[in-house]
Amino acid sequence: MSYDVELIRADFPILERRVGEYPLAYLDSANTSQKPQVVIDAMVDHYERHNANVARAMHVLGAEASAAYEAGREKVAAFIGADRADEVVFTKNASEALNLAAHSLGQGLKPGDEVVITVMEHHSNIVPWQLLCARTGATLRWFDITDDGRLDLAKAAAENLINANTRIVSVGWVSNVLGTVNPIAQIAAQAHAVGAVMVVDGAQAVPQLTTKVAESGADLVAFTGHKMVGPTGIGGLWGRHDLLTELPPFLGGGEMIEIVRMTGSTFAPPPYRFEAGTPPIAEAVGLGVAADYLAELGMADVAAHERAITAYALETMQQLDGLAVLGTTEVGPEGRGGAISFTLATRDGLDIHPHDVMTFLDSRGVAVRGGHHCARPLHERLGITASTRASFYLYTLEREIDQLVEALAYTRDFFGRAA
Amino acid sequence: MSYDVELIRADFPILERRVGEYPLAYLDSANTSQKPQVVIDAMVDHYERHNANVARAMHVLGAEASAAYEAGREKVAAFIGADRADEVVFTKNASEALNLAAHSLGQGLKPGDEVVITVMEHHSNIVPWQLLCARTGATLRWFDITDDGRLDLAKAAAENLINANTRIVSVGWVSNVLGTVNPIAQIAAQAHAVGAVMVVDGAQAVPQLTTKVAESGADLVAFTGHKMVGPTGIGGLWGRHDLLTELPPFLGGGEMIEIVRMTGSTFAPPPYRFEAGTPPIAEAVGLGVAADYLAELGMADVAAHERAITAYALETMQQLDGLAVLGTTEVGPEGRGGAISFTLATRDGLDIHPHDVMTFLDSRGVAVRGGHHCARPLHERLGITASTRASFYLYTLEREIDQLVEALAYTRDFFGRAA
Amino acid sequence: MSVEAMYQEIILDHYREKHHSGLREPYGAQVTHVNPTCGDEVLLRVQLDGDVVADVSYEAVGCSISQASTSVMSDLVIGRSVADALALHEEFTEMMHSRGELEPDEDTLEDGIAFIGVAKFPARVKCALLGWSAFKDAAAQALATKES
Amino acid sequence: MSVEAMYQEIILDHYREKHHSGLREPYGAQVTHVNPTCGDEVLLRVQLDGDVVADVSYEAVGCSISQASTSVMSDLVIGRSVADALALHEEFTEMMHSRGELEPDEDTLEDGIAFIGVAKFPARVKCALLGWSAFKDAAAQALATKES
Ligand SMILES: Cc1ncc(COP(=O)(O)O)c(C=O)c1O
Ligand SMILES: Cc1ncc(COP(=O)(O)O)c(C=O)c1O
Repeated sequence: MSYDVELIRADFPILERRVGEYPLAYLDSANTSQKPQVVIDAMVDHYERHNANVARAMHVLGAEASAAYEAGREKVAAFIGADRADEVVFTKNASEALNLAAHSLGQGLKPGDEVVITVMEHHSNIVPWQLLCARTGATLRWFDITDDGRLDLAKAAAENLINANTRIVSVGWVSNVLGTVNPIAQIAAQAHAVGAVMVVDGAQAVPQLTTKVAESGADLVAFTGHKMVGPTGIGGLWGRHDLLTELPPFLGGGEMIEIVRMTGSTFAPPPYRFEAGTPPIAEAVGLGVAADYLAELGMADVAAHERAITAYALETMQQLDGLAVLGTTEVGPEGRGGAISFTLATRDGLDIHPHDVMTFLDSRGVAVRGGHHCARPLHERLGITASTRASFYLYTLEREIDQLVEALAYTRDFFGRAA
Repeated sequence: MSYDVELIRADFPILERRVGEYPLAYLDSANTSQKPQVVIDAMVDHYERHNANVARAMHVLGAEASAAYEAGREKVAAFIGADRADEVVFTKNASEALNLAAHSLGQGLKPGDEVVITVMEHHSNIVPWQLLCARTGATLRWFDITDDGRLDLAKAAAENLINANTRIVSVGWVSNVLGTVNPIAQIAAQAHAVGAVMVVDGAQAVPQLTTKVAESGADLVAFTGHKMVGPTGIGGLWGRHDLLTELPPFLGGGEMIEIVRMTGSTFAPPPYRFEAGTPPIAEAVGLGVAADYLAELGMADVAAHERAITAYALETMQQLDGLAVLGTTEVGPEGRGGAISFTLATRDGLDIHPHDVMTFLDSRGVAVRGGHHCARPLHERLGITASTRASFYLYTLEREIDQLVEALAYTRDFFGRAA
Repeated sequence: MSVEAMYQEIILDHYREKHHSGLREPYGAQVTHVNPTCGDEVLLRVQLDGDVVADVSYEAVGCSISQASTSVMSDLVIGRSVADALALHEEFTEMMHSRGELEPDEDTLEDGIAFIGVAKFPARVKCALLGWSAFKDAAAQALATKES
Repeated sequence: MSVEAMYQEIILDHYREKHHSGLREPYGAQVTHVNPTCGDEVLLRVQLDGDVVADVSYEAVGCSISQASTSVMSDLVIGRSVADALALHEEFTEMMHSRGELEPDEDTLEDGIAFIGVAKFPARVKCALLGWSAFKDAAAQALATKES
């Protein structure tokens, strides 16, 4: 069956909502995605019929809940292309996954060691490394970007950015602002050549691209459930099995232990070593179903739809006088993902602030995000304080893009009239 | 209206389940509680009609989701007796809350400093402090217990356990194994007298007792959603506002920042400072409804029911030859909560291992837990490796206790016959 | 209330031409306030002369609501006693938290009454308060420095 | 399958009287294996004589399934070549993961076939494998030490 967006939309109850007289055009999926009915239903069924704690409970409900939780892990592992299910650690979101990486990888860091990130990272892939460097005295270094919003690999090479002192390199796979798809394998090769560990923030990649973590070059990949049609309250860290086996624990508590003695404790093998306390059980059930839902649609088709809708949006949006897209406007597998950030000005050159744009768009049924999108250093690098972002997903229609463009023109003209 | 357990049970769909020919007797609520329909429905409604990311999204759905998330915080804050809603930090579970406490409070610890916990703690209130002491060189010290399973305050005084070197004292409010209710206010006063911070693990207290954190003497209280008829994937840390304001962040990422610069970042005020990344949004909605559900039942009545059912269980269980209850058997507000751990032996003195007990009970519809219940040091202190635990909640019936006792007798006799 | 009505002419005028904008010397206190969810920032200075607000100068980035509100605020407080200025802060804040249900007093709030419409958009209330909060903070610090 | 049928007489007999229990010298390797969710623990020693398992001794705490299984295992492997013992480990493990659908071979597994019922209770499979896994681990270590 071919990819039928209207049919797919019927799976998402919220897409029927209206905002006043307008249909809802939800163009904020890079912020969080909507959920298909099957995902919601799976969690309801879990709570109504199978709820129990996992691992520790061995009665009927406990066995059902444990099996459901581990099935969630297996589905997610298969979806992201992991070699084994026990390479997937469940966390509460991508941010926790990145903090786990920073704490566990970073335990032995010392002054002189270097951690490398990029100026286009989300705050969740910046602050954990800043805190790590503050704790250990290591130095944080940054990839810069080129004017079209790609990583400036030439400058990095010239600066010897990745060198013998580099211990960790952490890079976003797909930018949540620019949509840039970064050359993970290439950077991973550089990192590995100097003995550094390669961490990848896959929060925007896993929902949009066919992800094969085992072949990506990465050692650790963070992702988050709510952006991939799954529930809130769950994310994950994939790690190469041999690396996970070596890493010390981060959060301590029930379930991550082997033997707890008053004199000290030993820890369970991965993934349990990194899952302290009662995990997000119903959420793992929901995320497993979300992964299956995406796999059934076919990630190649999802990605193709994302490219098509992004191309359409780029084309129509750029016809608007006063609208400037940030970063690259090339679409394609190596091109960009489905997030378009832009600035808007009136015909007489007054910048319309993203908040004002957002409020106007909202009043016309169009949900976008305005601000720095948790990427303030990137905005500073681009010389602006904020932008407006429209982001698309597997359920986005061309008609919603049209609604966006119309609302943008109206907004621009409203602010222009005031001149 | 008086407290009508049969009526209340109708709110919990899972309680209709059967195990083979037996009705389900779910006596594992200290492990995780079941969920009333209103809690499940609230999350469904959220996903189907209001789902969006919070704080960062200012469109209609974003405003609805943010309001719902913050309303969840307000309900929970009111339920636990906090002075202000912004004293409640949402985490993924009680374990994360305790790790947050250990990392944020413990940042300045050094050799010579002491952290005090008790031998009856859950691993989640042990391992974070062991890891903290390993990181900082501080010393971990322990309250012992008396033979009837209460904290040995006399021994602690004799040992000068809490002294000028003490920086942090962390104690469970209600033991998940023994049911002991610990004298938090008294220990907090001792901690405060030497300038130490008082942390309380309220995971078992908040679901069962009328909790007034602001009057408890504690500075920080951890709790968890899934044990208080709320969803998995959410817990919380309550903290005195002035203390939270001083504490450094733990997890870094989106939403917990003020300004992120390449040269360093500043952080948001609490509670946001401690909530990195997309929080458990639907879960906060569910937990708010759970808190309201409990408040409507009336926590005084819930606690009274817990005492009554525990008294009934203690009385009938102790009539079984070969059954020995761990800890105190006094019921009452200062007495014990609704978790009863015990050992079982055949008439000829063969110990029946808790796993074997559990498997037999399970086959007769009775769900209990067997093992060390994440409290291995306590079991070692008691000279055993494991126990069986039956635990009750607001929906537990006397008939379920009868079913338990009958199944225990059957199990004992089965293993006895083999002699 | 429509979004168009919320963006009153007064607000857009102040957005286009911010009064008292730019940083000036001398000043008694300087603060930075931020709306972390959206990145709006204001760096604001207050200079007192006795108990009178002699000057308010600032550098701000942000939306039309936060910019215009800061501009209106500076018009209102400069030349007033600190006590009166803080009373205005109170009155403005109360109006913004009224969900648009308060009848604002044009005699005291002057151009500030244009923001009554914003009070109906909870997501934007913070924007309107950014400059005012910064002023309150800076004024308190300037007073404290004076006294010590 | 009923729980009563799972607890075969053989299992209960081995539980009541564990064969080869207790720690003995000499030994080539010693390991501790734990089932962290339930706290079952086994400290197990293996002594090799050439490539024959000369002795297996252990101290274990845990349920009847894990205890009996360890006892049965020691009966089976002592006196056998390491290769044969590891093949038995394979066979037993396969049986335990069969969800009870395999027809176990009494000629090779002897008393071990009593655990086929346990294979139908996924929650208890780990219990039956604890001692066997410890043996495999210790035997490998003992071999390694010998060779190095
Ligand atoms: C006393 C106590 N503390 C902490 C916890 C940990 O709670 P969670 O598993 O939700 O993190 C539990 C429950 O398992 C508990 O009973
Ligand atoms: C690129 C990127 N990294 C990390 C995150 C953080 O994800 P979460 O908020 O689920 O922790 C996000 C989303 O907000 C993101 O877009």
